[in-house]
Amino acid sequence: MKSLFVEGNSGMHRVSARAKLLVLAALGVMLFLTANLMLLALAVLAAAAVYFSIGLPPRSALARLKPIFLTILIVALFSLAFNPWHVAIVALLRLTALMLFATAVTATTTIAQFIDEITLLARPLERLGLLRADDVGLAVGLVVRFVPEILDRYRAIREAHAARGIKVRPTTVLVPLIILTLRDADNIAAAIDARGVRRHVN
Amino acid sequence: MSTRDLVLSALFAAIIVALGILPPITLGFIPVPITAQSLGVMMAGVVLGARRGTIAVLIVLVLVAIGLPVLSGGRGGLAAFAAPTTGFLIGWVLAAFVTGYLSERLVKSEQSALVQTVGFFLAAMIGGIVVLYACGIVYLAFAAQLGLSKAFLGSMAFIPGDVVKAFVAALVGRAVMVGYPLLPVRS
Amino acid sequence: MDIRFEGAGVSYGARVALAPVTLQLTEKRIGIIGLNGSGKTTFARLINGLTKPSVGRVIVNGRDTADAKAVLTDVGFIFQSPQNQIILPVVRDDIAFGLKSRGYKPAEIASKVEAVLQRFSAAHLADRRAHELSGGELQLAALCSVLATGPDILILDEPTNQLDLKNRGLVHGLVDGLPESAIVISHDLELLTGYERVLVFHEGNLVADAQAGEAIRRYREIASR
Amino acid sequence: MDIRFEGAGVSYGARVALAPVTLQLTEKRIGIIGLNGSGKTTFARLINGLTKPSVGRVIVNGRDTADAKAVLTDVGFIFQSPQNQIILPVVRDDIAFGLKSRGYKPAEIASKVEAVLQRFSAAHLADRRAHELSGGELQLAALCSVLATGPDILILDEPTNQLDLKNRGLVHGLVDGLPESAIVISHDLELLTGYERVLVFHEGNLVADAQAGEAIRRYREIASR
Ligand SMILES: Nc1ncnc2c1ncn2[C@@H]1O[C@H](COP(=O)(O)OP(=O)(O)OP(=O)(O)O)[C@@H](O)[C@H]1O
Ligand SMILES: Nc1ncnc2c1ncn2[C@@H]1O[C@H](COP(=O)(O)OP(=O)(O)OP(=O)(O)O)[C@@H](O)[C@H]1O
Ligand SMILES: O=C(O)CCCC[C@@H]1SC[C@@H]2NC(=O)N[C@@H]21
Ligand SMILES: [Mg+2]
Ligand SMILES: [Mg+2]
Repeated sequence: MKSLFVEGNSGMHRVSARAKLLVLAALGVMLFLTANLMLLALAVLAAAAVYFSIGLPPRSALARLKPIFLTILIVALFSLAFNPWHVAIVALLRLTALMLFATAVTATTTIAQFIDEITLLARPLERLGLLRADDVGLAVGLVVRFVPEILDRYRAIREAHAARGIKVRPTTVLVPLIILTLRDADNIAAAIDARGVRRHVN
Repeated sequence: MSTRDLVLSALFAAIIVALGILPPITLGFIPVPITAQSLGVMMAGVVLGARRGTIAVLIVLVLVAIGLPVLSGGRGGLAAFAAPTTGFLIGWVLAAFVTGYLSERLVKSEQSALVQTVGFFLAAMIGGIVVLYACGIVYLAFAAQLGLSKAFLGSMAFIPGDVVKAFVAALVGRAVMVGYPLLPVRS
Repeated sequence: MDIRFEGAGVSYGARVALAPVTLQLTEKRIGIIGLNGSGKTTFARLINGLTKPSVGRVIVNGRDTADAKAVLTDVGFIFQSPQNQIILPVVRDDIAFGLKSRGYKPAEIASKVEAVLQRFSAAHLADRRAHELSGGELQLAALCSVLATGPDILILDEPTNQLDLKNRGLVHGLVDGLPESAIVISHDLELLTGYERVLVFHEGNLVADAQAGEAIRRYREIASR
Repeated sequence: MDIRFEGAGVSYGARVALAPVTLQLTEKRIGIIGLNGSGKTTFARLINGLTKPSVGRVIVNGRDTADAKAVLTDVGFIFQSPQNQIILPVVRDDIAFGLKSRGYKPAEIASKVEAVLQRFSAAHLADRRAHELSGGELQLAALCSVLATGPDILILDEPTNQLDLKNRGLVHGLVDGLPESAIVISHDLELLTGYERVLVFHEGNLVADAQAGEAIRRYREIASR
């Protein structure tokens, strides 16, 4: 699984992850406090300037925006059909600015930086006894490690269907897939415990 | 949380991610993709129960946030939280919780196969459709300035697919319960 | 059984998994050995059409495996990891499942399931959950599921993996007693003693095709390099 | 190493997985054999505290395993299915993983990782993804991950499962060369030749405790019943 991070040394890369996330959160609130078209258009321009400064080649920079921009655009058109035009434009501008900046943050922050920030956010919860902050990194690692394994197993189960001349149905694939995956979980948990990694837990 | 519960949740998160390999179907007029991943959310609740199911979905959202392309169609990153569909995405957490909670309450091991399947189906319908849509529609109405009634109407296009998913989740839940009993029993 | 490889080989991109092979297999027991990654599983998968040859053809009982469906009813396959092979959670259901999809009626299915359980003295496994079975029991269950549908040729990919001496003996006995033709891939060389024909693969090439004794000697030589 | 079992046994409900055992283990190489389900893994898990005794106590290097945390640093465990043992996606990160939680500084971690890769000539695996490794490579990576933290005793649960003759030879060599004390569970009897002490389990009971030759003879006898 390849991350959406982009190697580089732009201004955005050098800003700390925490600062970027705080600005993004603030932007999320502020954009919804105003309906002024001028201000919102300005926000879009600023976000676009940031996004196109991170050193991504223009073609792939645009490609990255496509999926979400498309949904935003379609919603705006849908909205336009039923609502006064400026309401639709306001929504379009807000979401576009937010998406541009969010994409820029994602592209300039490494997974390790993100995990550090999330771990920090989880510390207060840890004090409440709800979870262990270090588990965040472990859980992310586990998923990245085991997705390919699950896809292999999916392929193997489909082949077993083919070899036995059985038609592939969602339930007959999902049931063995889930059971086998859950059974692995016991072994993996034992391996983690044996290495003494989550030591202050039973 | 025990190591086993953490690993169970993480592996189920991996299953939800794997379901994203199936390409999303985007209906021309609706901005939210039809995705097999919401089936994964229902199954997380049905199979793992409320607590572990919720954590599985939270792990998926963490993966999205840190920039891994784990949503159907290889999407991901913080921008996924700035889309008109974000309400559905966040709603997954509540959906898994409610589906899991109801599964734990409605389904008992001594019931007949039919009753168990119906129990799981109701849990998946209420959690994975009623609760999930409430989150998704309210957010869509607000963030995209669409108005509740239009957001509601637009979302109805998912209903047929999602009812089928709830049904599949119920069958899977019942079969896994027979083959690998796991659901926490509530005392 | 009559299996013909006519210059059949498999490549994945630039990587050759199996160099083209031409041979005919008609013996009742055929062994396949070779190091990890030498092409054994690839060769076997060509026979039931799960893998299609990149070049050449494979003909099983007169039918080209390019049309996999025709071949599947003739060839049963026990996979290297049998736990991936059991599709339904309970053994009895799994055995019935393959029959159902072949269009048998419920009464026929029930009697065929009983017959195969009887044949392998596996009645005690019928109502067990597949995930609780030990390695040897799992192998037995997979065997029942596959043979219930009555294939003419059986392929076993490392059937004694992870088994103890006793279970290994059990599987040896089962395989030896099969009236069906069998092609056995194995790292467990004892299993192949007495086989009149054993193929040795190395780095994607068929490097020996001989009696068990001679073939095993070649294999040991390759392994010690 | 100094391991004492003081009437330690394990039951799951009414089922006895391991009947109470009293013994002391101090030899450098100890083998464990027995049929599937005979209690081998259960016995081994008692040593590192992963399973707690239902009765009695297990004392490792003077510490009761009831306090598992203390024992875990002394005992490394290589599991029966190595594909589930590598926890993080990339081998190097996985090796570092166990060290990080023991509170080493980044520079120390890096040097310890390099050292263990060097020791087993496994540098070529460092940046590989766990998912892509073959069986033999996985076993090697698991060994690096576990030994990086410097345990005093190593337990290997069937380390040559699924390996071909060549990889099996490789693992034999690795185990023989370990300066650490090692407890080896295996169906691969060759691996245990020359061991001065081999325990044989049968249906949850320790039925023999002898030199390799004698123990293997007992095991064969049990398996042939
Ligand atoms: N789908 C695939 N894509 C790419 N390479 C493949 C694929 N399947 C097999 N290979 C490669 O082809 C070669 C032969 O593989 P094969 O599975 O036939 O080996 P094998 O002899 O059965 O080994 P083992 O004893 O480990 O089961 C290997 O190098 C393997 O990595
Ligand atoms: N968590 C558990 N709950 C119930 N029974 C268990 C549990 N773990 C092990 N057992 C049972 O205890 C017995 C001993 O199991 P153990 O895993 O120690 O066998 P083993 O000798 O390692 O076998 P193998 O060679 O197949 O690995 C078996 O009958 C097994 O089914
Ligand atoms: O961006 C994403 O992939 C998450 C969007 C969530 C899609 C919702 S979930 C409920 C409804 N049913 C579907 O098939 N899609 C939407
Ligand atoms: Mg193979
Ligand atoms: Mg064991």
